[in-house]
Amino acid sequence: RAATPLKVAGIHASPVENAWNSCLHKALQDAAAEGAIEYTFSEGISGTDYPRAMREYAEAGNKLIIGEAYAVEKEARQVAADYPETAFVLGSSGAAAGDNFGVFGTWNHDGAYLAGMLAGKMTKSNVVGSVGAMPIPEVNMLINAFAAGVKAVNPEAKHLVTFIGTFFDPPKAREAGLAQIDAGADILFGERIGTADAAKERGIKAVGSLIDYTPRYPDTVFANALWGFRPILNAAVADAAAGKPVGKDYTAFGLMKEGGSDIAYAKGVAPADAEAAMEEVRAKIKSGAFEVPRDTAEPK
Amino acid sequence: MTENVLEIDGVSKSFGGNKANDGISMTLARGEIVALLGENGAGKTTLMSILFGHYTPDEGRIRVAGADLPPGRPRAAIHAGIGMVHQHFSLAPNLTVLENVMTGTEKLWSLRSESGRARAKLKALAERFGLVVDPDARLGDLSVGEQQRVEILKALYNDARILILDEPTAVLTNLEAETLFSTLKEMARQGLSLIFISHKLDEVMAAADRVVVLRGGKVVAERRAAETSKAELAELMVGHRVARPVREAHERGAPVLEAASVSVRIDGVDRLKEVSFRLHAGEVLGIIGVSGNGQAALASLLSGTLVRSAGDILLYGEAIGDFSVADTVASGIGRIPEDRTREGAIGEMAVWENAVLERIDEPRFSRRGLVDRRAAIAFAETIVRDFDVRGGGARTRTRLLSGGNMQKLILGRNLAERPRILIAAQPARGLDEGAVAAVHARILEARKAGTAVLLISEDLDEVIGLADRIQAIVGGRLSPPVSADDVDARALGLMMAGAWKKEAA
Amino acid sequence: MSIVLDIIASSGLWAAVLRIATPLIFGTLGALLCERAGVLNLGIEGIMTFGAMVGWLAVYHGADLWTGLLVAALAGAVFGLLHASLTVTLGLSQHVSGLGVTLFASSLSYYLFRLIVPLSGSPPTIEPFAPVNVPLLADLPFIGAVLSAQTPPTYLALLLALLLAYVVFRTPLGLAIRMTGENPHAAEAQGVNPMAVRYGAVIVGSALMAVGGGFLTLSAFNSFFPTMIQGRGWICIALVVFASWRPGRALFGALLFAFFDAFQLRLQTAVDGVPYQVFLMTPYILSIVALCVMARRARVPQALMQPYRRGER
Amino acid sequence: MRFERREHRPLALIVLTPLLAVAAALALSGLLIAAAGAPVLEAYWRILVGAFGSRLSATETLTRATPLMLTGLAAAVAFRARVWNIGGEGQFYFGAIATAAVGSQLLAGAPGYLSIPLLLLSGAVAGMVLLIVPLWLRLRFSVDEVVTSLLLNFVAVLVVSMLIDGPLKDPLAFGWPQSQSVADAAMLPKLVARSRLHWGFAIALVLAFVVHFVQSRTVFGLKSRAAGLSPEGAVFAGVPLARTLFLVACLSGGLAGLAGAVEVLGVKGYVTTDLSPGFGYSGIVVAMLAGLHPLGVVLAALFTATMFVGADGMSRALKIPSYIADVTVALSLITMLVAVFFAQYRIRR
Ligand SMILES: Nc1ncnc2c1ncn2[C@@H]1O[C@H](COP(=O)(O)OP(=O)(O)OP(=O)(O)O)[C@@H](O)[C@H]1O
Ligand SMILES: Nc1ncnc2c1ncn2[C@@H]1O[C@H](COP(=O)(O)OP(=O)(O)OP(=O)(O)O)[C@@H](O)[C@H]1O
Ligand SMILES: [Mg+2]
Ligand SMILES: [Mg+2]
Repeated sequence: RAATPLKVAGIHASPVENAWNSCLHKALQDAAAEGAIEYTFSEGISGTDYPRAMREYAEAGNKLIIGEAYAVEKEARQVAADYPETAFVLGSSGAAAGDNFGVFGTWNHDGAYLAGMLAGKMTKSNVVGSVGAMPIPEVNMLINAFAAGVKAVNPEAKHLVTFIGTFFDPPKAREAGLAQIDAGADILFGERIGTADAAKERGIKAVGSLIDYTPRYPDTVFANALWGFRPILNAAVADAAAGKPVGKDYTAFGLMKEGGSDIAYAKGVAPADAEAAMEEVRAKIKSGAFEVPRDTAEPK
Repeated sequence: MTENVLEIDGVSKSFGGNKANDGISMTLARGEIVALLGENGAGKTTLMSILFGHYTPDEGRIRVAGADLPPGRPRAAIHAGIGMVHQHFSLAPNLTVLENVMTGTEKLWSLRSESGRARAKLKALAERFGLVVDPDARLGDLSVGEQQRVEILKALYNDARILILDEPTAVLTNLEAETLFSTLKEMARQGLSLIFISHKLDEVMAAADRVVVLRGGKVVAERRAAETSKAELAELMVGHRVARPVREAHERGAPVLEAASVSVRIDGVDRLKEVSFRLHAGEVLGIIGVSGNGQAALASLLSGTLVRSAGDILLYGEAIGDFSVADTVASGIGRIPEDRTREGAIGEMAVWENAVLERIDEPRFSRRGLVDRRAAIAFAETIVRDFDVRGGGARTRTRLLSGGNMQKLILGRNLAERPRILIAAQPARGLDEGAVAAVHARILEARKAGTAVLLISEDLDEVIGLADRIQAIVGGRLSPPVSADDVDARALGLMMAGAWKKEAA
Repeated sequence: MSIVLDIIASSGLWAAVLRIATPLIFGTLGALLCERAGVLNLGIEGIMTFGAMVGWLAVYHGADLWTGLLVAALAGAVFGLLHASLTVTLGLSQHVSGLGVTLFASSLSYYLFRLIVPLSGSPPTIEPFAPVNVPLLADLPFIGAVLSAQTPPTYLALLLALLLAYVVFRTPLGLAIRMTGENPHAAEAQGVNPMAVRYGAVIVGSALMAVGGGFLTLSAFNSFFPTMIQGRGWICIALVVFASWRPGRALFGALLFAFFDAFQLRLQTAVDGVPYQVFLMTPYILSIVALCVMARRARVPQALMQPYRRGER
Repeated sequence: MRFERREHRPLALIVLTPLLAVAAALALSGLLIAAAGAPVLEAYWRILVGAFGSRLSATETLTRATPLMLTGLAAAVAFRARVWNIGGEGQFYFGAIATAAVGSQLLAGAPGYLSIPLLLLSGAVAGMVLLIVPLWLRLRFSVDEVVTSLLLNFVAVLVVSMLIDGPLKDPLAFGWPQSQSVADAAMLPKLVARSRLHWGFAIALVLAFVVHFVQSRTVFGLKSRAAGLSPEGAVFAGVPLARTLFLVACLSGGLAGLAGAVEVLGVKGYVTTDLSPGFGYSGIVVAMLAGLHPLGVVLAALFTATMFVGADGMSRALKIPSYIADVTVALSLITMLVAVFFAQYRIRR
């Protein structure tokens, strides 16, 4: 281990309240608390300003820059090319580039599939619903995996999908959830925060995504498709600290198989046989014996 | 006279470096009608605005019925029984008459408007003073005369004991003005005290008990109306003798502009119906009419801003088709619009810009789309010099000129070009006696030089003084012409009422 | 077709309509009050943001929910005071000042929020308003189900629309406000102080806007998120125009817009096809159309956006 | 208390008031910086360094000023003719999406000398179209354009969102709603290598002078001012009102559309719905700060960009919440507006 902690900067296009950014932010904060890194961050950085933030952090001597390239894919790679001494590891839909531009995707669909397996057995109305932001690939994949999990145990079940058209409108996500409950859903998968509030209000169960929502909604959210950024971060920090190239795809470190993502659920809420069947698949995923289908098409 | 209800004592007020009121003192007795007279910019409106609390005076005091009036608070003035009818009406066109009258008359925080009681009070007042209007009409739908009645009712509704009227007749016809003054006299008889501002000396002589004359912000004279004359008042106002110029006999030339059965229809309303006239070089043809009968439409048509729907127009003997502003200017037609601040000049622009705007496309003022500033400014400077435009030079913002000087600028930019035809709509409206004389002299000069002048006016004295022949416009139709030498004001009044129609029928 | 009818016949839809409409009703009434006095308040988006933040913060720090709304209102009033100082006293251009207030209020709320509530994990929550049953109303057949899903601020919003309509059209104060918006010179000539009226209207109007923002964090949701106002303020500006400056129609406009939104969320689960953007565009386009139809009748407050300076000509 | 217009403005006042405004804004944001526990004086130093302290910061400041100059000019041109164009944001997006559409579909293979001018033109035209609508509504129905142009901003962004989610969606963006890119050959060359500063800055600067020349020296400039100041007066003087205002709308909308085109061709290469952090709205404030003077717009845009880029960099250097940048800009805009006012008016009791 290096004597001085690695200087790491986080650049968040959204406010860090956004669940996805909060995963990154929390992992980085934890790592900093453990003394593994020195962490500084900027948030709410618009597309116009994002490349400047990258350059400023690079020039300020940060060794690793963590963030998201989605809105600035082209420019971000340009910046990395201009600062070969700095490692950039960003959430991206594209490929890694050069020695110092690494990427990662958000693949917590394994957990969503497993949560779907529980939900499929729990639904009484035989209708479940998902509320997402926009039909972008990573959201689609997640919702499709949840639907697949439901179908796997309950082929009769109906799956409703609503997109609210924005990443930042919890009251609207709540309304979307209520609309699905009105349409008969009795278990909601909340890709967006706000969905579980609808479930809570109507006394039904909900599934969370990315982070563990059970403490926030104790009697409502019984399962979460967790995504841990820490394994990705650790790998990137190790590479950067050792001076190894980071120009690779770190997505796999976030997979369940690698210990990145998982399901967190409250035991005893779902029927015992459902839990058992789910645990069986969970073990198979971890061992590599089963792979959850990755479907990025817009869910129907 | 009995006790003074109002004493103004040493009031001064300046705007920037300009002293609009300079140590003014005057009084008003119960039941008295005082006329306030003065050139444009003499400070009349300023003084009345101070009295009503719109402006705070720099110095001086105002006492109403012996008690000091707190300065700068219209509310206090209203409570003290002062009512004001503004030079530019202060009414809201989107609200009803009743709402306009009731604003501010009740306790602001009371839970309900007592509109029933207000309506009854308004009705009683209207009957008592003969000022009838529909309380529920939308104000914007009323005629100018009716709007003025609302302004007066507003003041009376607040139990005004002192009523101030700032140029109340500027926008009224002679008939409406007469009605107004008989109402005012009735009010004075009932114990109200009145101050009115006017440029029309006839009115002043007829209606006022006493006249106060302002010049340059100071009181220069006070006269009992019975002991003065129009000529003396005019001289006191301007500081030297003024006489309106007289029209000299003079041979007229060939016809230059003819209209044959011209009609104008706008949004389905006939504004002009089969209008015919013939205008000769070197003559002034007067078109008289009561507001709303088509004078404005006729002026706009000949100025190139309205299009006719039927009939022929012959210019210098040749039939012309549609007729744009550029065409009028290019064919030597000068135009003086009836509203100088809206149409005649653009206040925020410099004098030189207003001087050349309508000719800016001519090669002497612009080439390939670029303005030749030097030529334009030189042109404006000639006008300023030749037409005695005071209060600034070519680069002054036009808004800073007084009304009379603005009118001289407009006259100048037309007459400097020696137009063959001049369309002059209400050329002296709102001007003081000195300015009126200057404008009239210019028009007669142009006539002498051979210009054909179409004078559109509601002011009968003006038309009798300037025109060779006169036609009246009534309901969009034009009467046959009469020679100005054969008629008097009474006959013209009958013409404006449409008497000729019966004869024709 | 039957799907559409089913949606419209469900009480859930109408309950959602009222909930979605509530912040819009507050915001629209606030903007309407400002504009009736002749002041366009484009600060609304920022004022709603600040209201959402500060109302939530108060409750998070132990205040009760009503106090939270009150705190939001007071903060809104402060920004109203700022906007009024700029536009009424100084007579600066109203749209520029409004845009400045929006930029200031929203960025300040994010900054203060981050200073006071450093984040780790999901944002902290409060216990929001719960739906209440009003004794007699709750027993009505369909309406009862719709109303019993509402929290107290929604009832407040509905009452406020009626109250504002009454004040504007039936009281001397309302007449003074309307006169100030139509012709401040005339108002002054009648002894009404147009400056004071404009200040009052902008301050109270801004307070209402902030309460609309507060509803989002104290009833519609239980946390504050930066950027969560999501253009609701701009929709209110459009709704004022759509409503031709009448409180009753403003209520109707807000409900109509909320109906589109609630309906869209339900239709999505039933059928797909129309891009969601089309639904979001509807209120803006409807407002423009309404404006064209009304403009001939010229019911826009005539002095809207015109500064009033005493003693200037 | 009353305010009275100054007919003469002493030079000291013209110089001093903006400085006081900046000082006041910095003092106020200093309070907020202190509240975050950061050293205030160092923060001021960091703002300066962040805006001009290095090649990177200086080029970034100029890059960010570029669209502001163009949207500022758009607002200034319109406001001088009393066309209240609040729709700069929508016109910016229309210009951007048109550029991306034409650049990625029609002119994908064209060489730069051909495609760059054509793309700039298509951006400008798209901006014009969006302003002509409210102008037409004003001339036809006498609908006030403040509200209509404001509302069209939201419609425009939604239309862009629909396009980049539909026909113009980039299939290589893995489903993210973003438009296809314009060809590399069509991108504006850089003014400074290894920076983002591109030729759009020079274009904007030149246009400021062109607009100044048009307004102060041409017949069109005179007529458009007349049309704006007094429609009746202009008509009476033979100014073709509809045509003149139409041309003003074309110029204003065109400049705002061009801002979008330049941002796409100079920086991004494609369009997303977060292309503009409110450039259209900031342009209005920039124009007002400049007293609607085209050359003043250049200064005001540089001032705004300096405050933002400087404060943004400062937030990173001192590790305080990055929202301080927007707060500082907002404060300096408000204090500057007040300062401009007091340069024009004096207080009387
Ligand atoms: N608000 C103001 N600001 C600056 N100057 C003013 C203002 N009001 C009046 N003045 C100036 O004060 C002087 C007196 O103006 P005032 O309106 O009192 O004249 P008036 O006698 O009513 O003229 P008119 O007969 O044209 O109505 C003029 O020079 C005018 O330009
Ligand atoms: N846009 C319009 N639509 C319908 N009627 C109109 C319109 N404009 C004017 N009128 C009516 O047509 C008649 C003639 O109007 P016009 O303005 O030509 O008369 P005028 O004598 O010149 O009026 P003024 O002297 O008051 O300007 C009037 O009765 C007027 O009320
Ligand atoms: Mg006067
Ligand atoms: Mg007339």
